[in-house]
Amino acid sequence: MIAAPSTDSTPILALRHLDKRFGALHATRDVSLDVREGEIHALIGPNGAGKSTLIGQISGELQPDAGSVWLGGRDITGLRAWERPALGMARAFQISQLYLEFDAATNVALALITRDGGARRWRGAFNLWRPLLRDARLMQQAMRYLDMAGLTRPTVAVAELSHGERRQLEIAIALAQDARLLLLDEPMAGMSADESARMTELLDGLRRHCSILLIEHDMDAVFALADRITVLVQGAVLLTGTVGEVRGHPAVRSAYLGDEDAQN
Amino acid sequence: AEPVRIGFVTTLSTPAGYLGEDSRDGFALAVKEGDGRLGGVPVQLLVEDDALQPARAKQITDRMLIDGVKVFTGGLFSNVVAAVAPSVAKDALYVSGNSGPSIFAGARCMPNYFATATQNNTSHEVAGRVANELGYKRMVILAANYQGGRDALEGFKSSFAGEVTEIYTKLNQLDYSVELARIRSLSPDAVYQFHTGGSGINFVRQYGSAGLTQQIPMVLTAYGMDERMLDAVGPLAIGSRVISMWSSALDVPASRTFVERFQAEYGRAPTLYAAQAYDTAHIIGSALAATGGRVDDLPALRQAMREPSFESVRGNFAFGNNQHPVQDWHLIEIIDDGQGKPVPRLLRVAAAGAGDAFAQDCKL
Amino acid sequence: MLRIENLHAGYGPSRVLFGMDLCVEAGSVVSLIGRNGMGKTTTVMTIMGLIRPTQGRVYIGGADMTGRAPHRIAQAGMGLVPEGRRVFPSLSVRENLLATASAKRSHKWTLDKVYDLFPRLRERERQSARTLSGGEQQMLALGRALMTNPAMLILDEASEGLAPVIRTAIWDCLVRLKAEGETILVIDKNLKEMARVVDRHLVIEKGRLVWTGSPAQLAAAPEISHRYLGV
Amino acid sequence: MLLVEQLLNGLQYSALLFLLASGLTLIFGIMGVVNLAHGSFYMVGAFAAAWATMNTGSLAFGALAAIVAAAAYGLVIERTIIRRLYRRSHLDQVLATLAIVFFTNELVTVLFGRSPILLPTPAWLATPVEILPGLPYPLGRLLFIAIGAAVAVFMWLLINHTRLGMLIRAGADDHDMVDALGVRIGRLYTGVFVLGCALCGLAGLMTAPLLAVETGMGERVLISTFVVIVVGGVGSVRGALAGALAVGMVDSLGRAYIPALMDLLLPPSAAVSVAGALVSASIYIFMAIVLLVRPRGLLPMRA
Amino acid sequence: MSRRTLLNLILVALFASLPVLASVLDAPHLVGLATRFAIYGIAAASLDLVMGYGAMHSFGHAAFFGLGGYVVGVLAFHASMGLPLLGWTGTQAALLAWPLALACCGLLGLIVGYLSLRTSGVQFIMITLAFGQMVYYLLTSLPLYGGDDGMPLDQPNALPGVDLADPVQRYYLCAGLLLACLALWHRVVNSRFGYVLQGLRQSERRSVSLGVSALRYRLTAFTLSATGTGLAGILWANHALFISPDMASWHKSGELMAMVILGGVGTLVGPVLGAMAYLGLEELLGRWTEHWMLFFGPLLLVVVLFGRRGIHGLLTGPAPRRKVVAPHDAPRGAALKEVAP
Ligand SMILES: Nc1ncnc2c1ncn2[C@@H]1O[C@H](COP(=O)(O)OP(=O)(O)OP(=O)(O)O)[C@@H](O)[C@H]1O
Ligand SMILES: Nc1ncnc2c1ncn2[C@@H]1O[C@H](COP(=O)(O)OP(=O)(O)OP(=O)(O)O)[C@@H](O)[C@H]1O
Ligand SMILES: [Mg+2]
Ligand SMILES: [Mg+2]
Repeated sequence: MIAAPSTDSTPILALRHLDKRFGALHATRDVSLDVREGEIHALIGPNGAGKSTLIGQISGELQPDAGSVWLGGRDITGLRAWERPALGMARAFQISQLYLEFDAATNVALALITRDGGARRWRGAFNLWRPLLRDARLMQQAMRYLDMAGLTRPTVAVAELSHGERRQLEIAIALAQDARLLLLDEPMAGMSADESARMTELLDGLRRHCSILLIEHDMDAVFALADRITVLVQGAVLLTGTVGEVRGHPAVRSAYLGDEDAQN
Repeated sequence: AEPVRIGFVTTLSTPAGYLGEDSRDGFALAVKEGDGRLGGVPVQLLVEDDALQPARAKQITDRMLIDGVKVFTGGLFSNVVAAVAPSVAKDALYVSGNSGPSIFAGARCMPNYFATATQNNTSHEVAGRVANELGYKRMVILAANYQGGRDALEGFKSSFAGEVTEIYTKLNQLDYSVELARIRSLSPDAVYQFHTGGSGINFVRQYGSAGLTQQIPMVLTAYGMDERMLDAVGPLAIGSRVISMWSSALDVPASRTFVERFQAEYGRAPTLYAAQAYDTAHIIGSALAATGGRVDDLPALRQAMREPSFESVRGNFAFGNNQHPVQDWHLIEIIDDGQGKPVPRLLRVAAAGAGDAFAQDCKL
Repeated sequence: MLRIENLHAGYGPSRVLFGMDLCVEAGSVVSLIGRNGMGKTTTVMTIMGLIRPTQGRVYIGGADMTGRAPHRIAQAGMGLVPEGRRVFPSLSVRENLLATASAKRSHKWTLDKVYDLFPRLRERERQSARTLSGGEQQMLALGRALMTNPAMLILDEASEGLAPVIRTAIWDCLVRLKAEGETILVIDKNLKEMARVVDRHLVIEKGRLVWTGSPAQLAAAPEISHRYLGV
Repeated sequence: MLLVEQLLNGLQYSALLFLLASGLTLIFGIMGVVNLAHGSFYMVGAFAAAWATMNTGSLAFGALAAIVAAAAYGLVIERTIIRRLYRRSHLDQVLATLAIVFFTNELVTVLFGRSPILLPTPAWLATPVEILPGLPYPLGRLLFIAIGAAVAVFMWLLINHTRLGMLIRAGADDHDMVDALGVRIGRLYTGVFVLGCALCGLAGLMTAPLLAVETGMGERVLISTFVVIVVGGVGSVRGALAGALAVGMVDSLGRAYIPALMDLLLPPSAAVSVAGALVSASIYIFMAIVLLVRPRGLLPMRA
Repeated sequence: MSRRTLLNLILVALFASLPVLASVLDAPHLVGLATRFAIYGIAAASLDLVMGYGAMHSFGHAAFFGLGGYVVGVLAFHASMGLPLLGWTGTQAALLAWPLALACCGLLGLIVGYLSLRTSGVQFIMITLAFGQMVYYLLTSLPLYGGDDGMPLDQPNALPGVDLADPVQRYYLCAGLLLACLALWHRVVNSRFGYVLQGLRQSERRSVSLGVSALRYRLTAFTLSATGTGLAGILWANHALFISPDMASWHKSGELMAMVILGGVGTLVGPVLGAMAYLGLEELLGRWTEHWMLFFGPLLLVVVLFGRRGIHGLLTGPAPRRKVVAPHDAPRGAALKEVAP
């Protein structure tokens, strides 16, 4: 079998030879990559390259056909999706997954009480007696994360929030899980220019607290934030390198960037 | 004087509704003839629908009990009667006008409980004997697999001498081709089957359209082939043999007048259920007459009930010690009336003065 | 082509548009820009008849279409690429494109033309839209709208989640459409890229139109973009 | 020989189930309306057939009446009630259609009385044909199987190979978007619903010679029809067909063999009642097993 | 004071004063009717716990109703007949029989729930129906206990301090338990657990990514609900003094479901109103005309079509925060569309 990745500077997240097929389609081909402690690692690639599929396998929503996923030096390939957040990974979805009938604050509050999977049983989420909403401390905490993400209307039902506002909430929830590893699938998508700018600052600030695996098509953001970039094409890693290396790489330009960065 | 209220809780909705309708009308007819009186005592009918739900039936009767109703009847199906009778019979009179579940016929028989139609097993025991007399040696017997159905086949076997193959069908089964195929392959001397209402219609129709009627004669009881079912089955029913204690073909004055009046009143031929209810009304009537309508005096009322004096549409009628009927049973054949419409024809008396086997266990 | 006057609309109790005005001349490309939650999508939904306005009028090609059923408005030539994709998950890519395709009008767009624009979709032809990647869904939504061969396209954040190359392809495509005389209303956050295509920007703030002018004018007026777009 | 006939019987019961299920596949499986009133349209069809045949003496008229009546009633119901339910939760649909069941049953009772009524059927339907040497089989039942098959093919083509089919499915996914893309989905749905009801009418007609025409005949078949669809896989015609076959066979074989088995295993006293329970529960047990192994049914719409 | 609280107060007052009313109006049978309101209220509210808050639309809840009744009934039967049941001669004592019955229902709920929760949506409805039917047919195959016909009980259980044979005392017991049930369920759905449960209903994917194990929460709720429904069954057996398989038939399940929807899914109090309306109408119309269904149906329709959230919705007006179908989220086709609490 695959040996545990070398532990001198254990990467927070390590993928080893991941492989995933959907019928005829080979969506992930022998992907290996490391996300180091405190780094922002961008994952870019054409549409349908397999980025979300990769996230899916990291978060356990999809089972890889081969290969392994390591979190903080522990092999979590076999764990089920709901067991993984407890080990310190949080995720923001590309297509918002929110509790539409609750207001933003409640959405975040749920993320707070289920930290480490609500494992602390009766003090945590699995408590049939303790009311959720009449918990001032909890709610204040929730508010903090909301305005971190820049959402100004905490008490409006999510169903009534605009697309962009939902994207912000999506981030707020991920932050509230206060995980060691954030999996962000296109956090900027649907945010207006100024919001994207704020988000860029926010993520920049998070560096110290946690590591981030960032999928984003907004190159300004990516180039501004990423310590390293991995380019995925047709399910396989094209290259992993610094901003400079990736920018200059002809294959990347043709396959992905087009003349985009020529403009700025 | 304040009319005697009679709680008539029967099944009016659901597919079985037509049974309730007929017994209600049969009973009402009797009341009508005595213009509002039974046995000279003014009565008031409180008709309600139990939707064939024991619980519902019980709710309604309990309500009526609280309101002080003393005489109850109308319950058609044994599960309904089983639910209602015990609580009613504590301090009121329950007259079961159609079914006679075995629990109340034997050791657990109750003083204030009467069955005026028959004890459930009797008709099937009679059918068994008839089958013997008709000289059948090998028979296939079928019934839906529920309490009533199982009792039916037990009853039949208890008196049938030949060998039988039992086939149980599903309650409310739709398609009988599997059973029919089995029957054809066994090719017995005759078939005995007990399916009521819709299932009965389905069975006979499919039996007929599978062309079995000509090859293998069918024996059944009137409960499996009442007049309505006859209409709904049509020509396919012709040739089957029916056991019943009453039929429109019966040559009894009371019966003939009853049939005419019913026909005139409601514009349709009465079923066995109407006839039973009609008799029940008269039995209650005779008791009311004897007690002058003082229904609060239960013991007296009950005594009067035990020896009813009335013109039964079934000819001779009496109660056994367990307050279930002792009466004649008839063998009827379904024949073509000339226009291809099936009509009953009386063949002969199948059993004279037949009571039921449970009577001996009853200490009344 | 499209004109709305003093439009008031919202969702049940919550009001969103307060007298929104907007006008798109035939053959022009106009953008609707503003911060999150200012009412861009609501405007679009109201134009399409998916939300009933409480006040105001919607004219399409001169005809008053206020409060008409969505399909009438679509038949009047409006082609919508909705926010958040909203492809039909249980249909295959091909079916998504064909189901609502319209043979009416010049019939410029065909399956093949769309496939040429997005080769991805051809590869995924038989796959159910549910399992498409975000970007692929976005392409599908665009292709679906094109297949109705509309006289006017409405794109609500149509470039969201698309790789730069594809985005460029789409903008090129819009340029081409414009050249062919198509009318387009586009909602997008990416001013830089839009500048290539649009004739006029319309800036919306709290359900009202607050500024309008050419990209050049907008570039020349930083205080505007700062005030209403926060950049 | 008996086996062959039994298989044919199983097949024919399956055909019956499929006829009943076909309409529901459209309305429930594809349009996504939990329509408990489905049986009612079936009942309306049967009664109409019986009534017309009685009064005109021609089965042809009866057939026409069955389909027209069911469709017409469907049209009325859709216009007045169902169309308000497409966007509602399944639960609202359950209660509303349940109400329709109550109402329709009682209405039929008031119109036709409570007694089951006769649908006179021409003798030729019962004439046995020799499908195999020494195995006569009533023509009617063969016809039945044939029509079942025909309907299956028709439905399959309609749903999977026509633009109409696509639109119906799209409408179930996102009503508004279909509308906003220029298709008058409302009218389309009315049409489909009515078609579904017409199929019920057909089923009512086909079954009338074999089954009692009585109030409440709808509910008797309703549940098994839903079982068929769910076992087969909601929303696919192939599923409905597979479901019908599977359920039909399980039921038939269950009735044929479970009692014998029980006699071997249990004391006679218990055997009969236990067998009875098992036979009756067989299709439910089967459904449970299927769903446990394949939560979305045998042949779900799309993997 | 909001219309909600007002409504609740009125209800409590009504239930409290009913026997008095009955005697004033000289309509003693009202007490019986009200007892049924209370009993079915308990069942309906318990069902709402899973339907309204967990989107688990169980079509087999009658099974628990039936089981509850049968356990106490069978124990009583053996006690009175004096024939031992697995070496134990049954019991009439409520304090013994009821907890046992509740335990049985809870256990059955645990098993049925565990198996059924592999599915969701329509499939969940049908698989619960399947298990319900299995229980039903099991009960019909017990000749000793009357098979299909069921059996009468000769007296209610013995409960210290309360004479269950006395209608009024029995009524107050049921009403009290109903109140207790409502209070408990209310507490539960507003607890942290309750919100996670509701969250699961709105977006399972999000919940899982928060580290929530869907099964654990749903199963817990299902088991609670089953136990509550079982309690109703127990009370019913003691009220009607009669148990029969059709306590567990799918018609009964449907009836319970109808009550919940009629009253207002996800409102707890609503289902109680639903039960009252359903039974009340049935009784009223039933006495008025034998064609009562002809009017019952349309009445139900009116409530569904014009009340957004059942009777409760009609009475309390639009809920504080109503769900608006956002242009952003397309309604799911085959999957059950959820109803907001
Ligand atoms: N369940 C599935 N069945 C079949 N194909 C799938 C499935 N899920 C994803 N795919 C295909 O796998 C490929 C990778 O999808 P994925 O969502 O990972 O792309 P992506 O890199 O996230 O693209 P985007 O940037 O557009 O989100 C796509 O072509 C998609 O169509
Ligand atoms: N379904 C809804 N119900 C109630 N209010 C809503 C709904 N959808 C949007 N809103 C509200 O309407 C306002 C405008 O929303 P809209 O989606 O039009 O904004 P937008 O300009 O499109 O923002 P974005 O750029 O984020 O898409 C927002 O404040 C939002 O809260
Ligand atoms: Mg993606
Ligand atoms: Mg928007």
